[in-house]
Amino acid sequence: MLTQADLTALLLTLQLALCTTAILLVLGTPLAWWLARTQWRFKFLLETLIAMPLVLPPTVLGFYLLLALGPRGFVGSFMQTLGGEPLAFTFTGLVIGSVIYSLPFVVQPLQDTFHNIGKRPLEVAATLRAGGLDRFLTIVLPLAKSGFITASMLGFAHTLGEFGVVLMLGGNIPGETQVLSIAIYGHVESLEYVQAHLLSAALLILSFFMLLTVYGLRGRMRVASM
Amino acid sequence: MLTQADLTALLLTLQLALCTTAILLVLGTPLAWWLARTQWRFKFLLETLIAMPLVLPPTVLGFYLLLALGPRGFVGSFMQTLGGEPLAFTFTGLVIGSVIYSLPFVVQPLQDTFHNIGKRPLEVAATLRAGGLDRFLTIVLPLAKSGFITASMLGFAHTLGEFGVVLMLGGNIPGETQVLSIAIYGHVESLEYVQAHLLSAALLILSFFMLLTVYGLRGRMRVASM
Amino acid sequence: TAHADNLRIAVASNFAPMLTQLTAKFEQVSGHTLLLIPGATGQHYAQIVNGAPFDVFLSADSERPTQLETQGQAVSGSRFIYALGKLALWSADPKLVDDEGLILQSSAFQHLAIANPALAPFGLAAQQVLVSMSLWDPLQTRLVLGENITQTLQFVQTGNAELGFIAYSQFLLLDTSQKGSVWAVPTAMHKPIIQQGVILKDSDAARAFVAFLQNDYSRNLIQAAGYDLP
Amino acid sequence: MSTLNLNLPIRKGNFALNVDLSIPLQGVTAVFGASGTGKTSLLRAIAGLDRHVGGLVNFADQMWQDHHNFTAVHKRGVGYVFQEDNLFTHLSVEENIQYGTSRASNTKAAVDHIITLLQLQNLLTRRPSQLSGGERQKVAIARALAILPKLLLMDEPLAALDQTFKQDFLPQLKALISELGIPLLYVSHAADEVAQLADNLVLLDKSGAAKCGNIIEMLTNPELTLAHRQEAESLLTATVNSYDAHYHLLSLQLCGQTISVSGKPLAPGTSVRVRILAQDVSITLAAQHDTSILNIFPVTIEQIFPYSAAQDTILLNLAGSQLLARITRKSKDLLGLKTDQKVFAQIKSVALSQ
Amino acid sequence: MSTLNLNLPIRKGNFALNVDLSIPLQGVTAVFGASGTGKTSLLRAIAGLDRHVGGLVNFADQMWQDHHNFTAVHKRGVGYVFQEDNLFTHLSVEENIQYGTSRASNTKAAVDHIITLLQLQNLLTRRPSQLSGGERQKVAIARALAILPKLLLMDEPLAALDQTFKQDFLPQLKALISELGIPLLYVSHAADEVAQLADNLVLLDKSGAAKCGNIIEMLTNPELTLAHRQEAESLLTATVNSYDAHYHLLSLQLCGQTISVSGKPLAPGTSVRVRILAQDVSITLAAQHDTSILNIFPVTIEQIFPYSAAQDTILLNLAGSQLLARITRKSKDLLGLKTDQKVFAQIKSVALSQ
Ligand SMILES: Nc1ncnc2c1ncn2[C@@H]1O[C@H](COP(=O)(O)OP(=O)(O)OP(=O)(O)O)[C@@H](O)[C@H]1O
Ligand SMILES: Nc1ncnc2c1ncn2[C@@H]1O[C@H](COP(=O)(O)OP(=O)(O)OP(=O)(O)O)[C@@H](O)[C@H]1O
Ligand SMILES: [Mg+2]
Ligand SMILES: [Mg+2]
Repeated sequence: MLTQADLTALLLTLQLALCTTAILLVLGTPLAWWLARTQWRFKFLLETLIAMPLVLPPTVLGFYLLLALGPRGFVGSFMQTLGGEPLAFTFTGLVIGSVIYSLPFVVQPLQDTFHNIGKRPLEVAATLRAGGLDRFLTIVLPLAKSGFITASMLGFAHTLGEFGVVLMLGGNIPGETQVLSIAIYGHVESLEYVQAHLLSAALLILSFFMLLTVYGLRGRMRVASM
Repeated sequence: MLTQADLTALLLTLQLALCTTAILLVLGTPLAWWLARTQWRFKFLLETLIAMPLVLPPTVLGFYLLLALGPRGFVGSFMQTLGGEPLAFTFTGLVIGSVIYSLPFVVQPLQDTFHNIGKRPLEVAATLRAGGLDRFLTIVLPLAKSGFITASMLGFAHTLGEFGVVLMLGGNIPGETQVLSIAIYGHVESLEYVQAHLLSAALLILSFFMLLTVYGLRGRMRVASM
Repeated sequence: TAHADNLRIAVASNFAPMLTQLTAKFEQVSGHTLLLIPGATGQHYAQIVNGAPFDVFLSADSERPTQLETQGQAVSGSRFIYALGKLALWSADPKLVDDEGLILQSSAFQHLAIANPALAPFGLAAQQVLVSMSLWDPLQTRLVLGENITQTLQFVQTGNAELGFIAYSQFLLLDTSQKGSVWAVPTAMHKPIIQQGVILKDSDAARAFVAFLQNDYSRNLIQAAGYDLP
Repeated sequence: MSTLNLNLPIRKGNFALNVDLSIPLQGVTAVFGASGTGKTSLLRAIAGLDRHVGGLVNFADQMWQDHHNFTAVHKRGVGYVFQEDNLFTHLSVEENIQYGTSRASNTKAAVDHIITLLQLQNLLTRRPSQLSGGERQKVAIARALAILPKLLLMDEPLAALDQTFKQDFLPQLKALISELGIPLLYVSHAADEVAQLADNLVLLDKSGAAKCGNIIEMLTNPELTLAHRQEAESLLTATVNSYDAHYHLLSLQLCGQTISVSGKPLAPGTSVRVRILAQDVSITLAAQHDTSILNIFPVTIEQIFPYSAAQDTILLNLAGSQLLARITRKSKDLLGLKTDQKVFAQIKSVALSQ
Repeated sequence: MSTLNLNLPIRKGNFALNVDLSIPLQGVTAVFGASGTGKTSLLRAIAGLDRHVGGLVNFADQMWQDHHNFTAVHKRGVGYVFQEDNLFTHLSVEENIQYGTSRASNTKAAVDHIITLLQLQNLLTRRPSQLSGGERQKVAIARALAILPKLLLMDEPLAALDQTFKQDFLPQLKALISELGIPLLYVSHAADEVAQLADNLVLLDKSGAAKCGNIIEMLTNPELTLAHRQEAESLLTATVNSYDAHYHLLSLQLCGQTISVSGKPLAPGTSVRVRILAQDVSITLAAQHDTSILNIFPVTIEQIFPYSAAQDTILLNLAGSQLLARITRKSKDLLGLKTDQKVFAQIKSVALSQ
């Protein structure tokens, strides 16, 4: 059966995935919106930058993040001069790493969706006295629903399965940074296959029902809006 | 400087990423199209299944794939009764693993884009005598351009940085399955940081210019179509 | 004076199962608790250099503890050997591997799994064995490399490689039904696989743990688990 | 003459329209009906864009839909101008037009002619987003025409276009499709367009019924809504007497009288249609021959039916043709008009309809 | 009276339109012009949807746009009915209407009245995709009206609607906005809508110029394109004499003569507008008093200008008002018409315009 440590890891993973997805949506939405609307000549540079973390192997990315966030890294030392703690080996550090790693999975689908909405619905809303934020909340968000679902799903699932960055940056500390993926990896590494299968199955079943709910809801919404 | 082995790995990586992306587009396009159009009640089940590989840590997924593709696994034994070779430790095996792993990154954005195109352009094309495939090629593909770019980018970049699955399934055979991500990882693990930085930089610069080109082109196309 | 401490031990993956066995005893006798953090040695090293909150580091090699010590990241003089690795050539097939490793000269296999010599000391040792048998070059095309010794084992376990060099300690952990055939490689055929430990953060508890690892109780168990000791 | 036979039980939500029609595949058939009566739905069903279970669509000798078969849209060879959102946004005007022509066997010259007809020469490189609403409609019309369809379906194609363009374009459209032999089903709310173009009329009403017939007969039929509109009108057939090239006037022979209208030269003997609004017809008891500019015809009252609180519509028989008059109830009472009474119709204004 | 002052250099690609107008903010101002002359562009600039550098937009005493400021669309308080794609596809009809009203201070009762006016009661729960083209337009109109805008902009709002609905709706629209005091800028191609609704007219022509003025004066001004259309027309002011409740007839006093038209009851002394098409006016040299049903007025010819190869337009002065007549060149020559000549105008048909 699942050990206490496994359960802790499961909880921590859900926490991490939820936090990361939430932050990704909060950061990614305005970013994607801006990218979808701006006429800025050099926006492709920014788009490229956002996609870069994808290209590096996660452990390697984790390594560089470790360098940056560690006490001698420029972010870490900056944090310390501010009187804060270095971020490596903390939950916060993991969240930062996951956010950077999964950003393109959220920004790209959102940007596409925003682009596809076109200008007309926003123009109409403006003539109906909706201000910028109001338009965004009442028109863009609902019209971009399926983009948001895709973005959240990709972001969430990717963080669930996220591994390399977390392993490197988190240090596999049970209860603090040991997430499920690392726990499963650990079981496989220590040849505890039964445990590994069990935990994988738990993760899969959990995600399965979660995804099922989301897709099921989306399906019903789409039918309703036909 | 970069060694011969590193260059070989770089080449192999590009090959793998290109092959995988190509296959993903070939498989993912009809799948996403079908998912975007079907009224099938249980399509959300299929959508969920496609998203599942995301959830498992890549090494664990790699482990299960290794089990499945091995001579005692059901895919492997099936291949052998057909007279084929086992797939583990081969380039083909890597491609299969990467395809499974990256499928959701391609299918989801495509499905959203297809959904957003709506029925009207297809109806118009049908009245202009375009048959089903013709419509798809001349209307859906160009209109879904930005979705295709997103899907290819995510698929390609993700395969470039892909690591766990490849590591497990590939056996790190130089020239055949040793890709760049593993080489970089190797350098990091063996404390050859200079080599690791060099190789990462090479990968990053390469990808940077590739992504830059793609996004730059997309930007120009969008401006042209305004 | 002794109050209960919580020790974080970064341990090489291959030794983690062994250490798990020892943990209960240590916690019982010392009153301290242990938190095991298994992982690849290179990764642990990078993390320690960047401030990982580990107390003791049990490395899979001797290089990295030495480097940490010279860089001042470890308590100087605390380095010690906690085990010497033993290599085994193993196949899941009960008839494949003979007592002298002659199978390696045959063409009865397609894939020979070893750990990546660049990453894992067991891989380096395996390379040295093959070199000494003059098989390193001829076997190049049939070699598959695992990231670490466990992956190497999994290649063989899943049947994707017919045989492979693994740690003897791992072989002992296998179910009887899986034991297949094995050749315990004579240690003379390769340079010793020295696994060193070092204290990163000095404390009574850390010193107690290091002492515990080197006492007779532990040494017996370690040897029984398939390691040599100096 | 071949026909388009329809038997369609159209259902959309609560909306139900039962179509059982035989539409002549010659000339222009206008589809007329208030908003929401199912005009678009009918066109979509004919094109094969909607499939209504149990429907039958038979085009000339081709069965497009029955209980077993359903010919796909692109195999029906119809041309369709949608009510809205016609253009491919990713293609230029020229590419939009070429999209159709490259799949049809039309000549470059004919396509160029259509482009000129719709005054699109200067817009060819534009994107749809760079066009005005009317310009977009023109592109859609050109594109549908250019594929030389077997049947052309147009859903309010001129709704966003100005009167001047319409007057110029409609006769040319009519000439073009009759030259090419393309039957046209034309949805419009504009009575003047319909009167000018149509040979036949499909009339949809709010009760969910559809009727089809010759436009001349349907316009004056008191059973139908057409004669009850404000712009109730009649179409009469006249014959060209002569053409006055100096004053550009056509002299027409209409039910024994000569009237003159301005227009393009036509050969004597050509039969033309004139359009007469009911409100331009008044009734007198005796012929007043002293007013030279008026056209006064002896007629018989066939039927009197109310139009509004103040007005009635009178259906008149003019030498076998039907003519509508709209007069105030007061005049009717003053004149004591009754069915079968012989009176005189004064036609105040006549317009050439084709 | 407050005005909307515009000074807009509108540029889109090669298209250029220079607007320098002062539009009265009272009643209805029609925006009239051929397709592609910039009507939509003008409305967009006023609403603040497009920003043209160097433009000035001054609404009553609010500076909406000058060199320094640009008031955002949602702060201008305009209502806008777009030419196409008006509705939020993710909201039902009711939610579409509520989207605006929830941000404005309108009462439930007033909104219900507007919904009834546009006959949307049965459609409230539908999605836009479940509506016909005309129904979608009606929803957009209702939604824009329901926010009680400070200025209402409508871009061909009735293009997809049938004549019957229009005739019913237009007077009610006019009454409603005059009751609420909302100035309306109304783009339309339909001359009858414009004549019925508008007090003022903004005229755009293909040369890229814009003119604004009183509709009565502009309709008959030979310098403008309006008098050169086929449906050239005049509006004249008449006064109500009396109402015949039995026959539902209004007796009007028009330039010294009594004419009667059917219509709703109006108090004696009320001033009304009648619409007279140029082609319904003919000219005689002497008054023919024996034809009782004709309205014959003494007039002076102010100007004669050609309409087509066959016809001329004559601008007449009828007791100080302008009246257009369209006659064949042949008649003109036969009658020997000249400027300043005193003749008689026979008006064959008159329609009440408001
Ligand atoms: N999906 C739907 N569900 C329910 N009712 C629908 C649906 N689609 C259309 N309708 C209704 O069907 C009727 C016919 O629609 P259609 O579009 O054919 O009308 P139309 O004659 O073309 O009208 P218009 O002149 O306004 O374009 C309308 O009353 C409309 O409300
Ligand atoms: N982005 C653009 N680039 C170039 N020309 C444009 C662009 N947008 C509009 N135009 C041109 O500007 C002119 C005015 O367009 P607008 O939409 O204002 O016309 P409109 O009077 O509303 O016409 P309609 O009655 O057809 O709707 C048109 O000739 C159109 O072709
Ligand atoms: Mg319609
Ligand atoms: Mg327009």
